[in-house]
Amino acid sequence: MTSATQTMIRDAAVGSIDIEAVSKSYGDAEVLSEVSLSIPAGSFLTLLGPSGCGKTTLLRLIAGFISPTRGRIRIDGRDMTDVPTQKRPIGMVFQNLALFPHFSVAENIAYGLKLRRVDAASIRTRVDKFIHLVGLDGLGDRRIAQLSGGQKQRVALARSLVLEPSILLLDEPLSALDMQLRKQLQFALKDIQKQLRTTFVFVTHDQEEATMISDRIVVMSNGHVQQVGTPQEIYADPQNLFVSKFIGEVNQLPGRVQAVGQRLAIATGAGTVDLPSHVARGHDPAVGDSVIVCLRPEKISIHEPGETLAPDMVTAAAVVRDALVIGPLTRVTLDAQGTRMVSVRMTDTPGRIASGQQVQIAFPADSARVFAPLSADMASAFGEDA
Amino acid sequence: MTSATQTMIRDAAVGSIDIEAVSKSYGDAEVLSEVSLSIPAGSFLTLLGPSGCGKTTLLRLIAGFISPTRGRIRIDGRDMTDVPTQKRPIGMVFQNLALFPHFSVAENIAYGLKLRRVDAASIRTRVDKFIHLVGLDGLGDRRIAQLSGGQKQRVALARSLVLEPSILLLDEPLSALDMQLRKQLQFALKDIQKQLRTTFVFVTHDQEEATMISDRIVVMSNGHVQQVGTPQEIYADPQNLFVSKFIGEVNQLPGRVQAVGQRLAIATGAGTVDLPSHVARGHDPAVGDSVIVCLRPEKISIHEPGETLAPDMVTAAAVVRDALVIGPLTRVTLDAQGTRMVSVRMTDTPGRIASGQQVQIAFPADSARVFAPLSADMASAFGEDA
Amino acid sequence: EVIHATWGGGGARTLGEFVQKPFSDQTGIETRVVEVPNTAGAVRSPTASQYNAVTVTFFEGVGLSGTDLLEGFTDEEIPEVKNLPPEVVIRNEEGLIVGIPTYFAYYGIVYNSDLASAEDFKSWKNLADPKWKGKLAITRPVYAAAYDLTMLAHANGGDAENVEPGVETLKGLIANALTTYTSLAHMNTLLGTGEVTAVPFYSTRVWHLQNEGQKNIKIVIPEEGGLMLAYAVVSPKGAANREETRQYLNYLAGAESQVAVSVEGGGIPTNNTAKLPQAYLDTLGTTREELMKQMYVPDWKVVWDHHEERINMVEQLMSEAAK
Amino acid sequence: MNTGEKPTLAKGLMLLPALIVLGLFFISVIMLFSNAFVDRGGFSLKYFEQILSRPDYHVVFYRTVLTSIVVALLAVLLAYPIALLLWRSERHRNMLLIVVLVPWLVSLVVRTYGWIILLGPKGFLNAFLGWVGVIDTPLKLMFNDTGIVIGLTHVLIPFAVVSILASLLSIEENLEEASRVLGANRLQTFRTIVLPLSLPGVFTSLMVIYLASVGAIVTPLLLGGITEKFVGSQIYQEVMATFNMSKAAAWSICLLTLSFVSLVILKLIERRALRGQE
Amino acid sequence: MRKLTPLTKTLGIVLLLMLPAPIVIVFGASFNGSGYIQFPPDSWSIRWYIEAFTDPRWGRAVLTSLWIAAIVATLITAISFLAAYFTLRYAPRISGWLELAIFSPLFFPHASMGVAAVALMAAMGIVGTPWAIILAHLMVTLPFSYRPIHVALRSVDPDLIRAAEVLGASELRALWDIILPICRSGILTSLLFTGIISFDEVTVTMFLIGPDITTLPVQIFTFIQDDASPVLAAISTLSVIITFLAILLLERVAGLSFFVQRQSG
Ligand SMILES: Nc1ncnc2c1ncn2[C@@H]1O[C@H](COP(=O)(O)OP(=O)(O)OP(=O)(O)O)[C@@H](O)[C@H]1O
Ligand SMILES: Nc1ncnc2c1ncn2[C@@H]1O[C@H](COP(=O)(O)OP(=O)(O)OP(=O)(O)O)[C@@H](O)[C@H]1O
Ligand SMILES: [Mg+2]
Ligand SMILES: [Mg+2]
Repeated sequence: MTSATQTMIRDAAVGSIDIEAVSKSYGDAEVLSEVSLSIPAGSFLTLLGPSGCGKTTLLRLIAGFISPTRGRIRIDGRDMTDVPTQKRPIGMVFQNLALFPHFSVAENIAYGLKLRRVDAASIRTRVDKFIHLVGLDGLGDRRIAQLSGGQKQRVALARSLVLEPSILLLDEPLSALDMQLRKQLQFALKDIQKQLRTTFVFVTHDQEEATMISDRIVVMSNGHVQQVGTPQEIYADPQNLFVSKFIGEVNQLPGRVQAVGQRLAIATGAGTVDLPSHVARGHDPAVGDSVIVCLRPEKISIHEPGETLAPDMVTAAAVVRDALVIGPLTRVTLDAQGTRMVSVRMTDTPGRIASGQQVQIAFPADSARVFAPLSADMASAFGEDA
Repeated sequence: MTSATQTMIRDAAVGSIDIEAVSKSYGDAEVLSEVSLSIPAGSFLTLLGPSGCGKTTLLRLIAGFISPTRGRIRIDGRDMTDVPTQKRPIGMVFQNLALFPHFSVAENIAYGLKLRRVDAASIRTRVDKFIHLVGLDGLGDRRIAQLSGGQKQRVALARSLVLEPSILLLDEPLSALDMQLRKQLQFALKDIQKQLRTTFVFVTHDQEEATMISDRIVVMSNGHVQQVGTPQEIYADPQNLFVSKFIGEVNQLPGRVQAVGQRLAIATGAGTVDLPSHVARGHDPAVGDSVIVCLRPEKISIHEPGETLAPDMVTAAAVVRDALVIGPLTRVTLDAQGTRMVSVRMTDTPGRIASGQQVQIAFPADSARVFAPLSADMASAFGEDA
Repeated sequence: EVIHATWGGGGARTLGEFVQKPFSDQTGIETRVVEVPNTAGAVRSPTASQYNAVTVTFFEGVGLSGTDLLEGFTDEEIPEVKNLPPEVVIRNEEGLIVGIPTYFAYYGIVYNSDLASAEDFKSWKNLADPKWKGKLAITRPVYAAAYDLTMLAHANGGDAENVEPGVETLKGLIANALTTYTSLAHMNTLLGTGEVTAVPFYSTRVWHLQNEGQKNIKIVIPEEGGLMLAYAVVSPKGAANREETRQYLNYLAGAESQVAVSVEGGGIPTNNTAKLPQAYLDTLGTTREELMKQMYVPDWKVVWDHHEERINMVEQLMSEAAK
Repeated sequence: MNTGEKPTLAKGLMLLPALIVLGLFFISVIMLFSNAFVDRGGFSLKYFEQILSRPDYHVVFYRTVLTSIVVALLAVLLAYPIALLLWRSERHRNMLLIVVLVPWLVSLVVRTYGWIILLGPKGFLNAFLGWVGVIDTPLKLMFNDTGIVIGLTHVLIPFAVVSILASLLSIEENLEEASRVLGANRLQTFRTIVLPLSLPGVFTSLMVIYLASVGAIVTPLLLGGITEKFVGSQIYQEVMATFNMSKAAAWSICLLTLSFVSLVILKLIERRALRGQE
Repeated sequence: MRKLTPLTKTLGIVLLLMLPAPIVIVFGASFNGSGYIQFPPDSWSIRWYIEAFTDPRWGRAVLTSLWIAAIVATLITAISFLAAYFTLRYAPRISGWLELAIFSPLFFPHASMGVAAVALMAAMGIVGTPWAIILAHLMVTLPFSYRPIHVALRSVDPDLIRAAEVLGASELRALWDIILPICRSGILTSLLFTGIISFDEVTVTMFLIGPDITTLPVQIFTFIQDDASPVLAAISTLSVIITFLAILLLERVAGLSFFVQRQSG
């Protein structure tokens, strides 16, 4: 993956997408409901959500393979309703790549240029340039069947990019690859996107991938947009329990609200916790409500019993169950009065943690989040029975 | 996943496997070379390695689908050479599960018992017990096609476990699942293994999974065993560059040895580093040798330029390129005199890191490892051209 | 048990009902008809001995007599032979009887009376008249070489030995032919629908079609005569129950069975003592004696000996006609 | 399933029944072929010489091959739209497939008889066309090459439909969409993507239909005219009417040789056309 | 995008409807009142059906054809299953050769095949017995049976049988319990397809019949040598109906997808 030539860097104002209250139904089933989304030109946006939530459907709508039941889609401000696929300024990389098996690598990449009646010499130079860009030098004459998974991936990318679309749609392009290759290509994708300033709309259901690669993430579930934001925003400040659970690991303490006001008092299995009321998200808890208190594992620190902690820390007594070293991180499983909690810390952190050890756990009160429990249809995304 | 009944906890002395100098060739191609391995009864051993390294072949040898070209395999000390598959005390969970699609959940689990002519009443109780053990209560009458991926996984597990084999072979049982479910089942597997004290031989090519789940890991490559050890040992003290790169992320500084003795002086792109000579692994570096200095990202700390550091720290000037927050960890990419380095730290760590910032990086001298470069055939596992 | 193989269709049923049943009633010997698509083929097949008696065309019977495939009987064993015209009794080289002629049909010109009249076919030579272009049909080379060529040779003054005189007329017929017909059913259809006006064809077929209500299909015996086509019954060598078979063959040679079969199937008995019922003679419109006079009986042995080369010749004639 | 598992001898018995059936087939073929070199008890190449020396026999072979080529091309041409139709009607595909399969599996004699009724000078088709007023004199549709071509093509179309459909169905899901995104319209997509990728099915059909047509018996017998002889019908005649097994065997050998040569040529064309496709 | 242009669609439909045309004609002709086959019929009658049902020869031939078809279909399916399983699991390398051998009868002119078969069966002394017909039909149907079974087996996860073995099943037991039920549709396709072929086969069969045995198509063929009454059309119509019902049954129980799966790859 080497530097793109200057000519290919586009005006950053081209390639914006506006999705305005789009719904899509198949028969009675509504698979997208009132989705509104504004994608700035040149950004890397990822659609993230469990299987069947409508990610592919949204891409297909943008590509024009299907039309919205309601709502409209604009590209660079222009209504796309009556623009057929082949006239839209988009490229697409399919999950199964959809490379033409009867063409060579170079022929695949040249196909779109040929359709545009570019002259043979220009085709040759541009194809070569993109073969080089995606790091496939020397493989132009190979048949598709003779390529490895990662190489195919790059051909699919080059085939789309050579047309210099202002928008590139990518439908889980990495899901078929194994871990090593996937990591490698994630960086490559991001590099290329930065170089070319193309708008990337990327689909995945892998949250780690989404976090690594995107400027902004759209978390979807059941045809609804759950949250839009940068990876950090979504990780640090999820707007509901679905997002919280779907992105990263989380400790969940089911509880019942005991008092509301400036602060929330919530009775949980690990004792009553007292939190500033601004930690509630997506709902206004009332006394008696069932709620879930969520804590990211890294917010939970482990201390000697009796150690004095800052006043804004919520504490509880716990017993270490298990400490698992996973590379740089150590994952400590704890038992806080019958509730299982997980804490992570750098493996190098001083202080021995042993199975069975009595400890005090603590977390900053405002690092917790309080959500309403999941509705049944969302719970199913996590394989939970409602 | 609930507690197994007492009766199922086996004598920990049953279920050991000894692989004695086993080789396996297909025609001219040797896919396993002189593999020796001793697997204690009741342990959780993971075979980890890139695609095609021979993991499945080793499992098939243990299961008896194929026979070794040379060497022998013993189970509980008994030579297995002439024992057919169906007589070996093993169970197996296949990568694609291999559930019988025309049987219900209960029928799948009962099949092995039926073959053993267990009476119907006992079959019923034992099947129920294991349905409960893997947390599938109430789903006994479901067709396989009506199950989710994770549920299928559990049926496959129960089907093997109900026969109470002393050894369970698992060939990438989780690779088809998506991240969420995969994490969940990793813990479940480990729990069950602990409860039943069955010997688990688990295959994966996902190093994170291997680290999470195993007592011991066998790293394989090209039909050879590269290293055997606990996850921590393998992460912290890899014996060669292959293992180092394959497990976790690593910064590689190619260099040339300038001096040997009590300490090693190695000239790298980021300056000459001075290391205690015990950090060399797998070879004895001589002056002039090409070597690779490896550093785990979490060993690299970032400091203000000019900050005084402990004397055993190796330091270098660098510029921050990029800082990416991935959940609890922040991944900082740095440019140390033209060499790309990656450092990770907890996202909460105080001190702002901004793109373009001049910093001083440092690592403890004895946290580095010095290896010989990879041979060509191993490099290919990482998609590198030799 | 005596098993008699014959072609499928109506003939088989007639044989069972009007020959075998009375025979069995008289002698107590069980008999059965089986149908095969190709009777001569059955005799030549390695498994012929599963049949006691097989009906073949006279011509094929003659051909078979030169092989070692047929059981021979002496004149004493088949007393009825004395009543048969000697030229239609098939004998092998040793003079043993190997084929019993049962009844005969003849080859005449069959036409659709809506499209032509008997006047049109007074002579076999009329078939070569160009006015019939595309309106006639001809049988396949294998039969055309044996029947049509021989008959046309006779009509032009030749005979079985010297067929050359018939070749020109045959060429004319070929030139006029719309198609070769491959089965009797095929030809029936072509005649019935009027796609073909006339064709050298079998008398029994016409009688049959008329019985079915196709009154417009008629046969004419041209002035040069009709070709007598007797049906012979042979007994494959090695078949079981020789004595019962002998009795059965003798019965087939007798007048009683021949009359019965003829009346049902439109044929004429070969047995000289046969007395046909008047009603049947009326439908024929002639008498047996009258017919016998019009029949041309070639030396089938000679025809058989030249068969392969004449097939080749006819094939080539047909192929040339296409150019 | 390739796993390198080694079978025991007993397991090898599973293959035995199939080998017996195949073995018997090949033995019978050898028995037949050995006839070809025998005449009146001695070794002879008489019938091969006859085939080589008689121009009318050359015509038979030539006609058989030429007609079969026409039939194969025509069948594929007519089958393609049907295959496209079935490919696109996912919901009714099975029903439509029945319409294709039933005629295919119905006895050949029955089907060919249907054509005789349909095609004759007084047949339904001519009567209908005359009634509509399209024609004055009946078209000559039967008892000539036209009849054979119609009959054989009809008999063999279902095979082409099925194998072209198989090829179409194995075209990967998104290829057409990919082509559209890259800027191709419907026609371009068909020409550059769908058509080339369905060629394997087309070639399979060409091959099988050609072979079936070259070896046909019943259709040329029933629908051909006086001179429209096929190699198959000649063999049939030698077997069924003149009992000349030696000649039939010689003709069979020539027919097989011819089929084999044609097959090789077709394979070469296919290799060129499918360059790059697996 | 997933739709055809109306022109292509119409063309496809018209061509499709031509396929059953001759059969419809035969069907119509079977109700013809007069003595020869004709369409459209000049008068209507079911007398040919009455004749078909009252003449015992037809009934006998139908029964014979049916039971021979049943035996042939069962045997050849079992034979193909074992062979396909063995090659797929243990001898994938010979699978190409085996397929070539199995498909070679397809390239052999049928007339010659009948002659070849009769020579062999005669040498074995079984001409005229059902065994000769059955054996010949096995040769004729082998490719048609092997194909769907091979396709079905190939798509079965080979680990299923290993899973059964690890659970303690012998190989035969595993085949019976697991693989057979899973390949059901391929097996049914083979059963019905070969059954239909055997039921309709005439070219080879007519050389092998004997006094005690004849099949329906041979009976039809024999019949038309001598007779052209529309009883033939009636019988043909009945055999079309039998075929149609068999296909319908197949569609119900196994689907028809096996007809449209690629041979390889
Ligand atoms: N053509 C269609 N007809 C009916 N329902 C459809 C159709 N296409 C998709 N759906 C349904 O719409 C929903 C959303 O599908 P979509 O393919 O967009 O999901 P996705 O988020 O891409 O899932 P995945 O991660 O599994 O690819 C699913 O429930 C799916 O079953
Ligand atoms: N039956 C066979 N014949 C020939 N080579 C084989 C056979 N089975 C496996 N191999 C080869 O042996 C090597 C090891 O295969 P194996 O399946 O054990 O790899 P693996 O480590 O399980 O890989 P993966 O992670 O892709 O499953 C591969 O190179 C493979 O191609
Ligand atoms: Mg999708
Ligand atoms: Mg494997």
